Amino acid sequence: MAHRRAAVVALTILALALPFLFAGNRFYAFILGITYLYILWSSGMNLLSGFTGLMPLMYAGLAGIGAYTTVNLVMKASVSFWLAMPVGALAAAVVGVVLGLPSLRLRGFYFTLSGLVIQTALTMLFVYVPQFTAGDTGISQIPPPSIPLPGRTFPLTGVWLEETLAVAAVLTVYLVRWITRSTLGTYLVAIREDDLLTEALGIDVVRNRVLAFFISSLIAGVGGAFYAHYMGFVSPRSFDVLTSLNTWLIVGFGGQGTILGPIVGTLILAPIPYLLQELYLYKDIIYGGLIVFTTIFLPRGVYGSFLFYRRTRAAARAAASPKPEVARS
Amino acid sequence: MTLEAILLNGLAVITTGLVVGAIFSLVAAGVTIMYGTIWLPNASNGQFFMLAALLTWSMVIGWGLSPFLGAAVVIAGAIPFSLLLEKCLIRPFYNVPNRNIVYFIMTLGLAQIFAGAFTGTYGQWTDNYSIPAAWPGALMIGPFPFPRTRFLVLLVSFSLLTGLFVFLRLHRVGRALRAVFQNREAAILRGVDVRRIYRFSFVLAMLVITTGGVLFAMAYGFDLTMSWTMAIIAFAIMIVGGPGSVLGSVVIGMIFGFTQAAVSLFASPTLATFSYLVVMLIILLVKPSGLFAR
Amino acid sequence: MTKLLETRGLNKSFGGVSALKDLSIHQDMGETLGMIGPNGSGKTTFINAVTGHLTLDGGEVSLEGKVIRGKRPHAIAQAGLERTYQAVRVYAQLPVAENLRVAALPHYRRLGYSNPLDGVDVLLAKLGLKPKKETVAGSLTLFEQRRLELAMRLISRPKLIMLDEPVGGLNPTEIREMIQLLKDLRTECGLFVIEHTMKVIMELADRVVVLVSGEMIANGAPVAILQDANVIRHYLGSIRVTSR
Amino acid sequence: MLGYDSKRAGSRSFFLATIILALGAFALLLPSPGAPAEPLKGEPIKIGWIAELSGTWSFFGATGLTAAQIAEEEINAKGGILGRPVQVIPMDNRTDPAQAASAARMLDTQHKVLVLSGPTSSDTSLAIYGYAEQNKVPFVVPVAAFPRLTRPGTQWTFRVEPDAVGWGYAIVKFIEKMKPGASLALIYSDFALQRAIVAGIKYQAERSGIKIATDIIFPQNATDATVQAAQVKSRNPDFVMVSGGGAFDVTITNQLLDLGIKPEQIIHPFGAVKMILGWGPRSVGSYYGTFFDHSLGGLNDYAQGLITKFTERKGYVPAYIENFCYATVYLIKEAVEKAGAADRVKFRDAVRNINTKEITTGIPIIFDKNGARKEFMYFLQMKDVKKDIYQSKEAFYIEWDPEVIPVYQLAP
Repeated sequence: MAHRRAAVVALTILALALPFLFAGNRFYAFILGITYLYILWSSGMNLLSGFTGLMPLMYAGLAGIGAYTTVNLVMKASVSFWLAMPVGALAAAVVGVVLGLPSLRLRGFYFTLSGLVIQTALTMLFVYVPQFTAGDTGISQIPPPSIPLPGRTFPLTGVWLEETLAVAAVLTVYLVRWITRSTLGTYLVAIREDDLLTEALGIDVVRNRVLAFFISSLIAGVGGAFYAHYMGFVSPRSFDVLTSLNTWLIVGFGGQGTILGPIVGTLILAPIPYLLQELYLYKDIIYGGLIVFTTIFLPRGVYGSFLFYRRTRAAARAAASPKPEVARS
Repeated sequence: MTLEAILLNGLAVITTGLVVGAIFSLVAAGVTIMYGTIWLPNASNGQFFMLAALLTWSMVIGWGLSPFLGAAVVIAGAIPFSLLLEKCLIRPFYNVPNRNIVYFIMTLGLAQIFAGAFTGTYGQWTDNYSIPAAWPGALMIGPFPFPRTRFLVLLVSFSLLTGLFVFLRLHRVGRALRAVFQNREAAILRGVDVRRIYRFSFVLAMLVITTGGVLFAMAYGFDLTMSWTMAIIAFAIMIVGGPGSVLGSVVIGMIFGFTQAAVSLFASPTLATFSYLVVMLIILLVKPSGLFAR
Repeated sequence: MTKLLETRGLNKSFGGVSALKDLSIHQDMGETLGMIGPNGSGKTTFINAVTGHLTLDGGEVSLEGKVIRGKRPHAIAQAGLERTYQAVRVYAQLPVAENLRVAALPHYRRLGYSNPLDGVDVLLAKLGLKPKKETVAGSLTLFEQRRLELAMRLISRPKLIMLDEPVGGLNPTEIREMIQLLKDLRTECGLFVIEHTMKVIMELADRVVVLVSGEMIANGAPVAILQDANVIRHYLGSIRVTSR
Repeated sequence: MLGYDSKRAGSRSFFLATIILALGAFALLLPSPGAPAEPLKGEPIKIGWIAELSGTWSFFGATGLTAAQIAEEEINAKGGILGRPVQVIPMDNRTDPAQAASAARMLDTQHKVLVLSGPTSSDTSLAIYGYAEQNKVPFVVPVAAFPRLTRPGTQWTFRVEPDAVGWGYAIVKFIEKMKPGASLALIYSDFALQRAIVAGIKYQAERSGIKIATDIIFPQNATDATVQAAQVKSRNPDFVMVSGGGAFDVTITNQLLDLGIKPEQIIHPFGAVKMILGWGPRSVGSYYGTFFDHSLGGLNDYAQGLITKFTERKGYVPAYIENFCYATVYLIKEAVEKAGAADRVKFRDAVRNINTKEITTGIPIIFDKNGARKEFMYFLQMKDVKKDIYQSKEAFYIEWDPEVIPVYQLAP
């Protein structure tokens, strides 16, 4: 599929170029930055909710752990962001794995529910350990990351910060894409479809689930770290259940279990709160309406429905012609 | 502490435990009925609770109705409202596989819509809502003055819970409802019209939740943060008590009420709130079906 | 000589009710073992227990002399003991080829293949699923799904497949085909068959074990079993000997 | 995504209809944002007004914005600032600090505002504070009392409202005056603001010989306070400092009264108009701290104008929150005129060196090197409460220097 590869390359280049195209207007550049953050987050969550069939409602909490760990290391221990961020991500990943363990016992909805509980607990935790989080007043004046060059350090401000986010987002999408095409990806889908059968076929369900949680939480943590140092501010409210739901909605709206789905979802949903500033009284209603609308009309999400439509058409053709061609997602 | 002081604190704990517990139990009962029969985990229960409370407030403060009349109007209004909801949003998914997740997400969306509507309307008018005592004055229990209104709330909620109990145990429809709790397929085989039961139990549950909201508005001052708190508490009680078990929701609701009341005598209330979540998580892991699950 | 499968004193009880009472069964190399018994006599429990889907209260299980008891299901499957389910189980959302790819992935390296889908076409051809290769499994007929299920096991070259009612829900013609198919398989790997349809047992099994409420009440050649008074009293009396 | 085919979800058009209807219904309920003033000629001087316009505490944002817009209209009616119109650009922060931070960025980068203002709560203010200090945007905080907003080293932020630790100081001074050596019970919700107030109270209590009878803290979103009220009662203190989060404040108050605590014993650290109305007739006789109240004596024309105009629009009288928002806009006006140009640095310096009087109350406005204001506080006693109006009487007034107590150590 040559044209496909070409499209992927083109998209990548565009994604990396956009920050410079938007450099003129800091406002749109900022929205772009947020969009990259959510592409990163939603792709990470998609690995669980889409490909593994588990809806991790504690996702924002994990991002929070990544963020707070990084911020504390940078601001208190004055560690370089580039060393602190991996530590934060790792912390998030470990916690994510631990909090993911219920999924080995709890099926489907009960796991979702436990996620809700865990998320609430984490948010409370952030509020009530002020020595790390400054409580509900939050941590402000978080410095932007900087690159240590020989002689001097080059602070990533303005366009360079967005560019960093762009790179991070692109890498994440590629990572997720690579995983879903790897053996692990196949296993995750198999587990989602029928975990008993998968186990009976000789595939270690527990190991693969844990792996999925690890990677997904890692991404959450990375996103959290970038979020903190991009916004320059974090508070427990930045990582509450609504953030989890936002991220999930983006994935669901775009199309779970597809690579492009979360990206499409982000491009449509992430900028809304910023572009609809004047409609502040209606934002929540519009937002909630979108959720209801999605569940009712687009159970597969925007891009997902498109793929579904294409696949069913292909299947119809397959039924007709002896040499069928199957659309792959 | 003097004997009187001890008596005072003791009575305070008991009455508070009862009132708070009763209201928690009511809402949780509504949520648990919904989940038990329809398999609908209503994430917007807190908002419905809120809606009831706010409307009662409007009736009394805005329209100057007597609290009792206002309450009656709101509760009556809940019936057509819930019938409409059922028709538009709930019924279409009755045959959808793993509809509980679908419902969960949809009701989360619903919660957002209501939250937005509340802040856009009531949120512009005031930051705290409280209605004058429906039955002013207090009953003296020893040294402890127990406000009449809250005594009334206690009576109503308890009689409601008992009524709910008797209904589910004895009445024909109630039995059918419980049959659906226990085993949907079996119920169908025994010729129960499941869809009718679904609709009925949705309305019933909504009524219970609404009443909970109304009673809360009568007993306490409240604000818009209450909705999410209530939603989480109701879920917590349902999880611990066991989805579909009204008994469970009552028992656990009471326990929640009393811990919230008593803990501040011994530990920090903050600790208590946190401990709910932990307990809930453990229960989820050890016995996902809940303590009182049939 | 080492047995293909050997269980010693298996015990399993659910809340006091014992489903398996120290059950000792063995299956020789190249032998096809059948298991019959009334509903709830513990046949499926036996498979679940042996393949690690259930934790045993007591007893030993060994495959070709190697102890497999206590291993997790996936490990047992990789050791070469696979099972099918009473209700057919395939990845309904995925195409046939993908189903097989999933089934092959954990094993193909061990089998010295470079690509998980090596040899799939041959297999599909043998099972008459070739034209369906790209079809979504959910849209296959039950019989096709049963064969796909089988293919998903065979692709990992197991030592023994435990079949839980392989012809459940099939019509007489299909049953005949299925029996033929299984007969041909006997050369490739050991088969352990649970069935209510005596026809299948009679034609396939070299030996039959009769289970009643978790206990083995008879064990011998199919023909002998048919005459066994004990068996007739407990079981055969209750069912029609012909296929449904 | 949810594993079912939408077709099974019944008739689509019907749903669409219902949803649109539902949204429409809500839309009708919603009031539209306040109308902007008719513009003068010339590039307007922009004030970025980041407020709690939606979310949990949208009431405060809305009420504050109205007051600010009244000031905006008055100024523009009287020829604007330096002949240019002033424009208050409202920006919602959803009562969420993270949103506040990005709102600040939007106003800075998109609208190129001269100065940021508007937040009515400490955590949103702190979020904006971070942005303002980092990006060198002047930030005048109308209503947020957390000391950290003016911690030493602050360059670009100025706080018009006295800080919460100071309130604690003032409360103790007030009690000292009423009954030297009195005992005081503390009962409050676990929010940053309340913690700061209590820190101030405890610090000053030691020095003024006021005994802390008991110290009861509630988690956020608690529902009932009877037990804690009983605890307070059984310690029978002379005074009770009550400060719950949101409506819980009313609940605590009522339950204290239920248990026979006298209104005269109750002191609320601050009294926003709806809170006072919420406490209701039962609380007549109790005290509350404030910085402006319509029932204060000797109010000037600006104050009267604010009260009448505001009451016309909102149906209730303005209190200190509304006043601070109103006065802040005028303060900014004066500073710009002193600076002589809409330039951020010039403006910042002008505010630093400003020495003026609050437009409504005539109380001096002088900022110290950290941008903290010379502090003051009124204590009023409730005399009468009706449905939308109340009357109170001044009981105590005190002024003090921000660092008379170590506020920044007490509330880091």
